[in-house]
Amino acid sequence: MDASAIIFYLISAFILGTAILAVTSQKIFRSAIWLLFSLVGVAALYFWMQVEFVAAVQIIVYVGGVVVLIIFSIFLTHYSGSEMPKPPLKRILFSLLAVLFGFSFSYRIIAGYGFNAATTTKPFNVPVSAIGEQMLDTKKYGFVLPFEVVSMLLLAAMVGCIVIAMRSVPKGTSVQKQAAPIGANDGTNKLIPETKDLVIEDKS
Amino acid sequence: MYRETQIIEADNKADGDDLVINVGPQHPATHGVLHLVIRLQGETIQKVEPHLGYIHRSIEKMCESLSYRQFIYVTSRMDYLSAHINNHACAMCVEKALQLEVPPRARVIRVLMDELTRIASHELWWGAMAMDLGAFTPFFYAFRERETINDIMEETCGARLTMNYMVPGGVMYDLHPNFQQRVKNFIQLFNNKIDEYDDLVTGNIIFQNRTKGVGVLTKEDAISFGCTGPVGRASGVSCDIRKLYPYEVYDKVSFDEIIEMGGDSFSRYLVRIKELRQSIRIIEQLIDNIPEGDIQAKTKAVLKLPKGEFYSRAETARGELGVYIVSEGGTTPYRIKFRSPGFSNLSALDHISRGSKIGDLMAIMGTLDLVIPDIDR
Amino acid sequence: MFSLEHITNSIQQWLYSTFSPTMALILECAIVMLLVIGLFATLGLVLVLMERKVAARMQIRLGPNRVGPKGILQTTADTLKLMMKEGLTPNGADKFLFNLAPFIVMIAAMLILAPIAFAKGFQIWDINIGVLYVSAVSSVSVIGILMAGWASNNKYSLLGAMRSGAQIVSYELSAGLSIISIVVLSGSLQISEIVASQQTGWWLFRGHIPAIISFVIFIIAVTAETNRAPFDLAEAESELTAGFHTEYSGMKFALLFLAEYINIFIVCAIGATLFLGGWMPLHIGNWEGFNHTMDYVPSSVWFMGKTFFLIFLIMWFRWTFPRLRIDQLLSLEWKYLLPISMFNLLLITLIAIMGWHF
Amino acid sequence: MTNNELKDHITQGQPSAVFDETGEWLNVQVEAGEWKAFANWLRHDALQMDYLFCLTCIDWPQTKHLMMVYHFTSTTFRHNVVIKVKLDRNNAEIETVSDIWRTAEFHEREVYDLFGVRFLHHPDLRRLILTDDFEGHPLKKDFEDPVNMIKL
Repeated sequence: MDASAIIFYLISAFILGTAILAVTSQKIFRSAIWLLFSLVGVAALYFWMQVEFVAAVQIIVYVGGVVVLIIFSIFLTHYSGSEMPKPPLKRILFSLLAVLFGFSFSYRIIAGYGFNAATTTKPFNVPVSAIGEQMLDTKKYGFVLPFEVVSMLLLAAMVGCIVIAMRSVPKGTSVQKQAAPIGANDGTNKLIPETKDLVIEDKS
Repeated sequence: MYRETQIIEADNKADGDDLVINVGPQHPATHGVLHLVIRLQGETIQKVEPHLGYIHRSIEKMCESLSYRQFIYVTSRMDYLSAHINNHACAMCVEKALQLEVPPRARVIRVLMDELTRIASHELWWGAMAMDLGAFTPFFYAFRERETINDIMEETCGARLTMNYMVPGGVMYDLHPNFQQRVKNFIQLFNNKIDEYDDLVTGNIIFQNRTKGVGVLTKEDAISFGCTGPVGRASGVSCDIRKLYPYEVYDKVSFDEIIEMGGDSFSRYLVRIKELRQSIRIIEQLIDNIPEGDIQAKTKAVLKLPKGEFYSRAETARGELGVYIVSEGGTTPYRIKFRSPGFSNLSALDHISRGSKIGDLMAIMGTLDLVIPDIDR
Repeated sequence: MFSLEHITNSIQQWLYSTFSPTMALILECAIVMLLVIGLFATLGLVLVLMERKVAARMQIRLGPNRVGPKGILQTTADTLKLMMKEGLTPNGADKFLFNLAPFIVMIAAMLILAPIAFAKGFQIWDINIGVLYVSAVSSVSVIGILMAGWASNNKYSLLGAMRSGAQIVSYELSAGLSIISIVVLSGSLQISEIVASQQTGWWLFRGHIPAIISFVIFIIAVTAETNRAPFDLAEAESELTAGFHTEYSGMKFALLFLAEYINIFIVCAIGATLFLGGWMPLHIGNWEGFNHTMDYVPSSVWFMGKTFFLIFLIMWFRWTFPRLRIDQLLSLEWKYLLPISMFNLLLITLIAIMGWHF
Repeated sequence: MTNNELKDHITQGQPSAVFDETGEWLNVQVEAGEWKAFANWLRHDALQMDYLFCLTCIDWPQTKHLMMVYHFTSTTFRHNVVIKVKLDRNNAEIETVSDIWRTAEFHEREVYDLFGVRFLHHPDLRRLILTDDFEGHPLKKDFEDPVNMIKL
């Protein structure tokens, strides 16, 4: 086993270990952080394979984008700090079954693929400009259609985000007006029993 | 006796989405020990609740056991940035009760000192407010000029912050021989410096965006909340005691009462900056016209006020300071009430900061110009 | 032209002739690590001192002047103090994440240093996607800040982290777009090629007004990305006491603090590389004599000079401007900078296609 | 407006008012029960007393009463008037005016804190300056606190 292989196994162990931690962690924020490490590990694997462009995109999209969004949404929940209850046995059982099924499925596919013997030379060498041209190519193996479809999807997601975020302020009412006027706020006067009925004019 | 700081947690009544934050008692923007409990929805303020009393010394109670000469010195510690004017208001109240005639020289000296104090106080406010908004450099610019005033004060009064210079019937010492020349030098220097301030802060687009339309206090609210001083005048309320109820020689000098109609933080800023020029104007008129003569009226060693109630008002850098003395005819006051401007100005804080962002709260607090000992007393 | 290239080459040759290839690689890695850590320490000390001196000059005071001649040992003393201090962890904090966060921020800062060309032939890793790598890895540091803010179990920290997250994620867009505009002009992502493409003149001058616009946008965006005033909302000491690092002390605070300065250095180095030609001397068209004279100045001096000029610019902002509000900050990005830089990118593409640049 | 004119006006609004002209300004004393209606009248009727510039209390242990003192100015007519309301010292209660002059909200909390006067229908009557568990009301004449107080 040479140094390269050792690095490969180390990275793989890191990815798998953090992935398992991500699904078994009791705290939701920690799960997100373990997921982050797992995704960074995948990027490291790409670097190991010398496909730097994919690695950089992996970091930009997953680490800088997806995980940050996940963390943001965790911030907005109430129970981000508290421990989640342990899942019931039935759920653990079914998830184990699902893992087993997934593992055997992918194992079968991988085992069925005839791998070539590893070579010492770089397997492929793609300049970044070629990737760019392929991405916007309309000819055979051109990716312009999927590229545009994905951007439309992202646009729709952005519009959806804005709509959800806008809902908190109802149309036509400013926040200033929503604030309660003095004399009508939530501090009820506990010290004095209500002896007399006195109408306090609420001018605002 | 040490009491642990009360940290306010979200109560059950609150909406679950609200975030309750304790700003203070130790916080960079409160300039002292003010404790604000703010309820946030995201970054938007739902409610601001001041918790006072961290430096409450019960000055009013203390004064009840001090003689009419002594109690004036305690008041320097209320609004320590307008110490002269606090002392002045108290001295005026005692003089009103005793019907003392203050010599003309003392009157002019008092007004000069008041205006210098006002400039020094506004300087400190200007630097501190800019720092609240994240600009550090103005703080040093402001202190550069404020030091000059403090030096002038030190030469004449012997102190730099709590001067204790005003006594019933006049002032304590005569002016230092250098006083006139140094004040003239200062005025000459300072006129250019105000332009520099405008360049550095007033014209800055970020500063204007941060303050315009922030914390709007309408004229009706300003009156209802009892906001005075630059805060009230920025909302269009004419409340300058120097104009409305002139004392000493304020009716003999010409100066303008600065009134802005905006009511927002920027108006409050503008009022103070323009007041700096008016104070300079007053000093310019008086500095060459200090009459000769006594600096104190003849008074007895132990002052005894007649039975009755006396009220005097003075315009401090923060607004209207009222001194209300109830006398039973003895050598000590029966009851003293200080109507401090900061207390009333603070009470409007909750009203004007609702619905704005946390950053705005700092702009609002900065332009309300709170001095905490003035509020807690 | 003086360069460090032959020094590095001779060291490499010596290593490979003396040791086995694996051993030589490991030794090279060790040397690079030592150099990077040394560079970090020096940069931190120099930048902190520079910030304090620049601030002092702008605020009509002297700044540190007691420790060492003209106070140059002040930051060393401060570092020693920070190392001696107890690293407190608050009671309710998530201890693991709390202690991890400064390291994530620091590691991210260290990783970005790899593709930067400090001088001619003096580059740790000339990766073919240089600038893409930089913008990718720089997005990791926001995770560290979010982690620090959340794990502190402090509401100020949480608000600071939220602000910082929103800010960095949005300003990354315009920073990225202005980087891309230079990529479009030079036709490569590789740092060495971008520098080489500025042999005849810096992109700031060669790319007409659109290049200047993207330079300005770049400076604004990276000021925001590094959480510097007037965009220092994540720390905003008058609002959030210290934002995401309120609860940090001792060496952990020092790491966050150091990472901030390293990040400033990195973004300014990137800015200098992209717009001001990196280590490339100032060359003007056909002025042979002038160009030749400029070549005598060592390339590392050129690089450091440009970088420190940009750092000074960013410090100048900090000590002049008040802080923006969070909604103003975001609307500046989304309503002004982003549309402008998108349109500007189109213009630059047009220039690049038509070959209008000098 | 002179004191006599003010007196005429106030007699129309509050026939039972007692006047005292020894001080600088006109002093008017009203009963605690009539105070709220009178306050409303002061603010909204002819006198337009819109600026409550001082609100305080005085303790008179000899006659066993607390005296609420309100200083008013009208920002339109610039006349001043002082209103006094006598309260029972052992059971001091008065209607709040914080809904008429909003500055009264803080001032009344201060008076509640330091004198123990309870303001009925005050929106948020809690101690303002002293801690919530503080015993006693410091500005009362018989207040003794051997721990916190410094004798001068």
